[in-house]
Amino acid sequence: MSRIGVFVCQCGNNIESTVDTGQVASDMKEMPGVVFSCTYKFMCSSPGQEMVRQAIKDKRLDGIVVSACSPHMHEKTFRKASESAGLNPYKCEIVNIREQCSWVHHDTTKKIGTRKSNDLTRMIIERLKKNKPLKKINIPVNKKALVIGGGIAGIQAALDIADGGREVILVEREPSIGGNMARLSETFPTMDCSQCILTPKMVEAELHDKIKILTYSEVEKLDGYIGNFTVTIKKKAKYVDESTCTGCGECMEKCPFKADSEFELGLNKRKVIYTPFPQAVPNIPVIDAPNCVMLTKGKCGICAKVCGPGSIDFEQKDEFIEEQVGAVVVATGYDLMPNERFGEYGYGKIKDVVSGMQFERLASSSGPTGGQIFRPSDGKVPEQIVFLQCIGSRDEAKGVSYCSKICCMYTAKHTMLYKHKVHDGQAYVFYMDIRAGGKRYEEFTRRAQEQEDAMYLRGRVARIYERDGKVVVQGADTLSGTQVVIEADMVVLATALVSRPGADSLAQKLGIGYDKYKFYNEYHPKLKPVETVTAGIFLSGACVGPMDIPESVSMGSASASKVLALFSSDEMAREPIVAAVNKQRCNACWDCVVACPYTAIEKEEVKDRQGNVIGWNANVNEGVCQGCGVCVAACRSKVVDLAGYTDEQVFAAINAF
Amino acid sequence: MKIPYYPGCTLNTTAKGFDLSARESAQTLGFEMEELEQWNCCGACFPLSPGNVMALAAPAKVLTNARKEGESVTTLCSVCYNVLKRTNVALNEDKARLAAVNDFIEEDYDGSLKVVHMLEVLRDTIGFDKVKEAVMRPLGKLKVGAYYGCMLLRPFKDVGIDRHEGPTIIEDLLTAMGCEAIDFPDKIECCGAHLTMGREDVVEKLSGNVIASAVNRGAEVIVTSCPLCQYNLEKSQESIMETNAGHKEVPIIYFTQLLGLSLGQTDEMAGLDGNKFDIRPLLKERGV
Amino acid sequence: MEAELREKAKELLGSGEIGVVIGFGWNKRKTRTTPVFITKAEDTDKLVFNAYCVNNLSVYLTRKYPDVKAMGKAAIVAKGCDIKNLAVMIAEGQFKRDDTYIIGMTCSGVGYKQELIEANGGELKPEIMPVKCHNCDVRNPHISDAVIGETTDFTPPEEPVGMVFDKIKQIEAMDAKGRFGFWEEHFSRCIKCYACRQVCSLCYCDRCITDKNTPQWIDSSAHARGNFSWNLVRAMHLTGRCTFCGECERACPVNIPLNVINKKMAVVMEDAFDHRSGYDPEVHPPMIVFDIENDKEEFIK
Amino acid sequence: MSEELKKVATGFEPKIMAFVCNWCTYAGADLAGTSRMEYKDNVRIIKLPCTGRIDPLFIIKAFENGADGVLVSGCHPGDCHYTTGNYHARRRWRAFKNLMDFTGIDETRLQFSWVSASEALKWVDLINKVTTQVKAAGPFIEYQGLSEKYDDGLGELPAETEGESKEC
Amino acid sequence: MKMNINKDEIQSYAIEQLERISGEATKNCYQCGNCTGGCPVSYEMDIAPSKIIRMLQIGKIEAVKAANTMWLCVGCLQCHSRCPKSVSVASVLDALRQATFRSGADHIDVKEIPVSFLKNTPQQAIVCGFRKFVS
Amino acid sequence: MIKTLFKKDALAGLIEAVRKDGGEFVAPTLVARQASYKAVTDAAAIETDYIVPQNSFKEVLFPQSEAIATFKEAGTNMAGVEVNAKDTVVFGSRPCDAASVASLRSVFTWDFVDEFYTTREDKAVVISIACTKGDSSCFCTSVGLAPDATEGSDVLLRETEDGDFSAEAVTDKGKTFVKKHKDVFTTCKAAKEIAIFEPVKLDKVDLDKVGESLADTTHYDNDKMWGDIARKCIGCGACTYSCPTCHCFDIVDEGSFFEGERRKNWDACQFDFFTLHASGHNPRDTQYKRWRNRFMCKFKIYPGKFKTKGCVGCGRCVRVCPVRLDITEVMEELS
Repeated sequence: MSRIGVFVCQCGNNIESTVDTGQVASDMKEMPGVVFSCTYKFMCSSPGQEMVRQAIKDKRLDGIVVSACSPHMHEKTFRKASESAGLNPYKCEIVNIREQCSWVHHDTTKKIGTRKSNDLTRMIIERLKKNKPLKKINIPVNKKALVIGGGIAGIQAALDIADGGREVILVEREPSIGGNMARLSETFPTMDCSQCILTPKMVEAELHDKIKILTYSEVEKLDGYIGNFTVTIKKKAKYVDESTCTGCGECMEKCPFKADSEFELGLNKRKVIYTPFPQAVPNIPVIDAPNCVMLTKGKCGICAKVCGPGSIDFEQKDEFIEEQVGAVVVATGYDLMPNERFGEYGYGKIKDVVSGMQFERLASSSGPTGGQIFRPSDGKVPEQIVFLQCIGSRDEAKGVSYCSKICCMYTAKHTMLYKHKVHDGQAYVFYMDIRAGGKRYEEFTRRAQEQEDAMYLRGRVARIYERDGKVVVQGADTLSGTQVVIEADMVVLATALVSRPGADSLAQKLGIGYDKYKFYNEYHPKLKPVETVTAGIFLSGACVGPMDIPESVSMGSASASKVLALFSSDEMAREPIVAAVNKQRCNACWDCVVACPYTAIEKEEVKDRQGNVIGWNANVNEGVCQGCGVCVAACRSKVVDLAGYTDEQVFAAINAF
Repeated sequence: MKIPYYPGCTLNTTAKGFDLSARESAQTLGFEMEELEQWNCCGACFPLSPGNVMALAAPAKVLTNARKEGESVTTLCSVCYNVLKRTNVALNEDKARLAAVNDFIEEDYDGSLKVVHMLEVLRDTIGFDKVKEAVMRPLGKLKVGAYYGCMLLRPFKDVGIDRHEGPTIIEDLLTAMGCEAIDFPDKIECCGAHLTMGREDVVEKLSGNVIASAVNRGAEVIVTSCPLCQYNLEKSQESIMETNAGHKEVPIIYFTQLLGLSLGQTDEMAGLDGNKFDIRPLLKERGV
Repeated sequence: MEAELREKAKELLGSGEIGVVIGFGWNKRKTRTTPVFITKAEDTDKLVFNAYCVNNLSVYLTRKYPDVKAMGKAAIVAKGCDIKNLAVMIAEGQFKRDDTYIIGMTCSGVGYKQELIEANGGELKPEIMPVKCHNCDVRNPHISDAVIGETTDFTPPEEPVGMVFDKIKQIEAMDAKGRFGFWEEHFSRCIKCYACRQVCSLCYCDRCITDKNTPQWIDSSAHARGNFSWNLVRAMHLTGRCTFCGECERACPVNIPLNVINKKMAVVMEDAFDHRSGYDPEVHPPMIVFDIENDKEEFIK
Repeated sequence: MSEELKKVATGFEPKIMAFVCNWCTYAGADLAGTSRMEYKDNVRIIKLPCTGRIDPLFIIKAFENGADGVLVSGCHPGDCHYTTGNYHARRRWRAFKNLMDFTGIDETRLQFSWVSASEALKWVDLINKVTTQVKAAGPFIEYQGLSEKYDDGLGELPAETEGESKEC
Repeated sequence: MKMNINKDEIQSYAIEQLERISGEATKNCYQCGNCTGGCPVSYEMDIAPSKIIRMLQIGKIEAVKAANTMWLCVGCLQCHSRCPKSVSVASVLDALRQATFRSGADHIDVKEIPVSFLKNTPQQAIVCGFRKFVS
Repeated sequence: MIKTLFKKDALAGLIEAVRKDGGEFVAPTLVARQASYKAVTDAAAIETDYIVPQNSFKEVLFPQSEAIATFKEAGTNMAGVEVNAKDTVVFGSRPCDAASVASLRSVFTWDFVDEFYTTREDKAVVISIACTKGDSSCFCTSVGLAPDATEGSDVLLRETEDGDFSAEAVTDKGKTFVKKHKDVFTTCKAAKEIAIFEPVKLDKVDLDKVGESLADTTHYDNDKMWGDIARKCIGCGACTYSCPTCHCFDIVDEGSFFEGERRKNWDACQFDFFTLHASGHNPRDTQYKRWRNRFMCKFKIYPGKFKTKGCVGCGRCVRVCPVRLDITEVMEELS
């Protein structure tokens, strides 16, 4: 027979006012297996906890039930107290008689509350009888990190982890790290030059002896679990030997073929052998294979001829690199919704309707116009320029209901950049709300209007069309309540920030969650904003959702600190709420393997003494399992069970219902 | 103690009771309000646009003359107070404007005059405690609503007689006088002011709101410090009474009149005859 | 056809590749067919194939028959409907496609009521065929290593016919109390002999949850409550997997209309998730996968 | 007096069991408490990590143990703490609900819901709605009666027995 | 109503002049509407105080001039004292009146004022009225 | 031998008389188109066109599931259950079924007297009807019985050509019963009895030889032989549950926290965990061994230990077997 103690908390008057805790305690004392029960004013207080500890020792309790507030509040408290009194913490259960009883049943005669508390406590007592003592799981930690994405968030995470003395592999899809920030002209609200503050960080990352940068590379596969991941990275062929290339640029100079520059968003051309931008890190060119005449037709080869060190290698193949890491930081950033999505704004066909990012390039002194604002169609200086905010954002019909968060700010910045460059020009901004929540942000947007003469119109633009060399913008000014028409020279769309194409397939590879917009899900949006549901994988930057540079950098650093905390010991302890397979009875139907959201269950060979495979079993990897129990419900013959939530425990509770 | 006093246009005409009761009260409280020897109309409204320098000439002239007679000038009328004080601030803030005005009025005003309101004198110079001591005829349970209007309060930065959203200076005085001061939400709302010229409908509505708000909180009497407010409130109350037979008349009197009564002055001295709605039946009812 | 089958079996056993041919043979009095396990080429004459061959032999390929497994690689005589079970078993990893040689039999239907077949002079008339045969779209085996018999050109009716479907409609037309009463009636008769489970090749669990007692999932007593639970669980576990081979109902000594509940769930699976069991050994049964976009949830409030 | 009449006479209060996930609905129910909302007291919660953990047998067990109604609730699609547990649950429920419908367990008796951690009000409304509906449906005497019937030997033949032949 | 918005109007002399006389920068206004909310006479106005500023922001001074708003403003300064951006609508309206007077137009004809009014009304009202309504 | 006439018309009266005394009347009736023993209240419900009912009437004496104790609050407050047996008339039983009573009694009384069984049996009167038809699965004659055997019956009826029965009271219990219901069992002259059905006598079967074969451990241990015979057995309990002599049971506790019952439930030796030891060892680890056990039980252990029949030749196991495993074929094999 069990020796269970029942502790009923009055929570001051919070519980006592509608629950007769004394009655509950004495009723529960009558339960078979209960040898002790009591009430106390504040069970979670030090004296309350001491009472629990004392009772465990004095009455030799083998399990305790605390009827008090929600387990989300104090389960940890009481489990800790149990542990310190020598009782396995998982033999301590909490009954929620506050949030789900006394606070929602206002019957002051206490009849309802007492009855419900009795029922709930009885169910948990019965459940507790089936609780098994559980031990925390210890997992060894491989102290090397993988950072996916070489934008500012990824660079920051990599630098911080490396500065903490741990090795980092930084994987970037493009030929250079830098990400979207490298494209920006100036940054709000300080208006300092983006590249001026980014480039030193890029170089620092390149030179850091703990950071290994793999550009032009993508994560192919991730196996394992926290502390013990195995990552396979596909390193695409650059056709340039990185070890010998000096970055002299001769090849780029001499290459006779051009293609649209991805970095300049089609505003300019680049060579077929290229670095995306002059400050690229690493400063090693890559050959754009589909456009290279040598690679496609076997003719040309000029780059190879002019290359001093002979670094051009047309035979180079994609490479697969396998690395063992203990933690992963995902910082894959964002993309812009393409202008082609907006029929009312010309489907991206009106040349003088550009995206915000294209405007950044136009305004950037390293951009295609050298920082002069010329409109793309005829190179004229736009006298009137219209900025449209919330293009795609907050537009459920376009499938995006969220706010892209940074557009208000960068549009304000754009109006200023424009005013600084075209002094007598007039900038208009169509907005719906100004979201300038951030340090010095509101002041910034006001400055654009009050000092830099940007004309803000509250309303959406209904359509844009071309007439007589003008871009006619027709929208509403809801403040004056009228339809307004502006004959502009150029229009800039602050298009919605969206997730990267392929964000979902990467998430599936990593086993992390994503929302319907394919932005990655935090473990908890408030309290665990950089963790994912998969332990050991952290998030940084705009892959989580639209965010600005300081936020991305903060997340990068936050992820880094999480990684460093994880790496601070050789082993880590995990909650033992994990599934386990009764291997003697496993039917190897693989239902659990298919159903597991974490790929935590693997197919395991059963071998006889001679080493012959005689069958198969499912096997739960404790390191990966998060304890959701989907496998348990999926298993028809119930050979999988979830520690802490076993069928026996649940049944016992139902039986006492 | 003598205090230089600027009565302004109305206090010599329709608001004689205001002037009279104030002077008498001052006497009782031990000081004298000495009318400026030289004064002219303040212009009755302060020019809101700074580009309108012309309109500053009249008040500047008042200030100049007052300065010649002393270091400060006291007003009773809220409008005069507002115009003079704001003009003074405006001239002090912008020396160019001061020069322009001086040029125009051919004076050499330096901006050093202090413009004060009678209420400020009572609060800061005399002290409400002293007023309390001087009360000879406590007004019993009289429930009095203090109506500030606009000019005494706004703009706060320039005028600043008291907190601009929740002033209590009149209430404090009323309390000292032994009345029950009634706070009501519309006490700083506009009465309609000069719109009485041509838009009586607006005035009736706005003043009506003020009266209703005060009555709603239980006020039996409303005190003001502005002749235009007093006029508007009285006038609109007449039309209220035309349409609403159940409306119990609320005397609209100047705060100095009530002060005078509490200090034991006669009805004549308090100038009660000038008011359309007589407070005396009410006082009688209360046995005061 | 039988000759062809015996020839094939002989060839397979002779090649040494196959250890056992699981097929049908006559009982001693030649009144019924019964499963036989042929291991020697000379015994292949025992193999028969006719309208009496109702059994779904795929059950012998489950993990419950280690002694069959021990006989070596099996060749199984299978009608199209039996092959559906094999497909699900492959999808669920119970054996690999290559592990078993499937002798697919073209089939023109079987009859459960043997005496009726005999009364018809051994001829199988449509009236005595089970519903599955009337609606069969796999009379020509869809997955097999060898096909025995003439290809048939039978096409099933567009709208499925048979008592099972009428019964489903009839039950659906009842109110909740009526439906409950109907099933209570039938389930309460259940004697928990588990013939339905044992005869089903998809009930291959090494230990059925009814046999578990920590916790006791299902009351082992054959009273109405335990019977109800057992039958609900059985139906649920076969949801999205059952191929409607009909063996459970055939085996039931107390004639519980299990086909009705199984078919109903199959219809639900087809309507809700566009899944039909037993056609593609690559497709996982629908209950352990999901479709974020298309799974409807109008019933979840 | 029959069990049914007895319950009606004593003022029937339904017993309702709720299986909820730890992260959304349980937290939502907690929020209802922290917000001091009030709802009917007939529901007893069993907390599970995820709706994906809910085995249909739990629901059958609840009915066996005298539940007049069962409520199952978890995170909205996309909100699952374990990313996809509720999608699995959604599928399983679809099948199970159809099975229960077909076997005559009225849809009032078994209800499903998504309640997020912030939807305290929804939780309150849900509990009140389910309680009211189950109360109106009355005690689940059909299911509860199962344990009393056909016991011990050859019970009397039920009146409407209609033979089902093997499928022909 | 449909309006063309353009640089010429927004940056027009009339607006510039108005801002100079009033001393207020209309673009500082972010259209919270507090002025309209507190104005005791906004219910009578053709264009509410905040909207006056809006129209000026987008360069539509003629529409503003045509409205009765400036003649209804009593100058109570509720708007000004509560404006989070310290924009005084009253000053803007005053400047509008000034601009109107400078063009030689009066709002009322003095001769039409009844004598009884002049006799019974406090001087200050008359003075103030003249100041507000005639040049 | 007293022969009386049992008029068919009198059946309703008999039912009424039995029920009036608080007794129960069990007879074959149609359930799901199969004749099954069930308690009936109406003579019209009694089925006459059957070979043997789908179930055996052992259910009357030994219910499939019965409570033998109750408890409260998680296994506390245990209390026994009184045997709640009524006077029961089993009407229309077949002689083969009736013959099983002796076998069952021997099991339930040989060391511990199971009052749940004996009380029921003592209160039961078995009225059998000799078979006038049968099928190819019937083999009573091969186990030493006959379609008109009286063994186990209290009263044996034979059908007459005009649809009545001639009745023979076999036991004292039967005689008492006949005497008590003399208005039903009249002494008037009966019409000619219908000929009794003769099932095929399985020539090759010799029960003694079967017994000897089974005693021979080479036979017994011949895994290959048993494998070949019973490999196809799928391990369901259909045969044992329909068998009139199978008597194995299991005891389980079930119920909720608040109240529960200890129940005695039928069990079947064909179930794979029937002999599973707590250690995890299962002496009958393959299906053919389990099937062999059933055969042993029927033809060696019963006759050897109790000198009673283990098999009464009703043929149910042959009829219900989903894989057509035929006990008679094995009997022939081992003879």
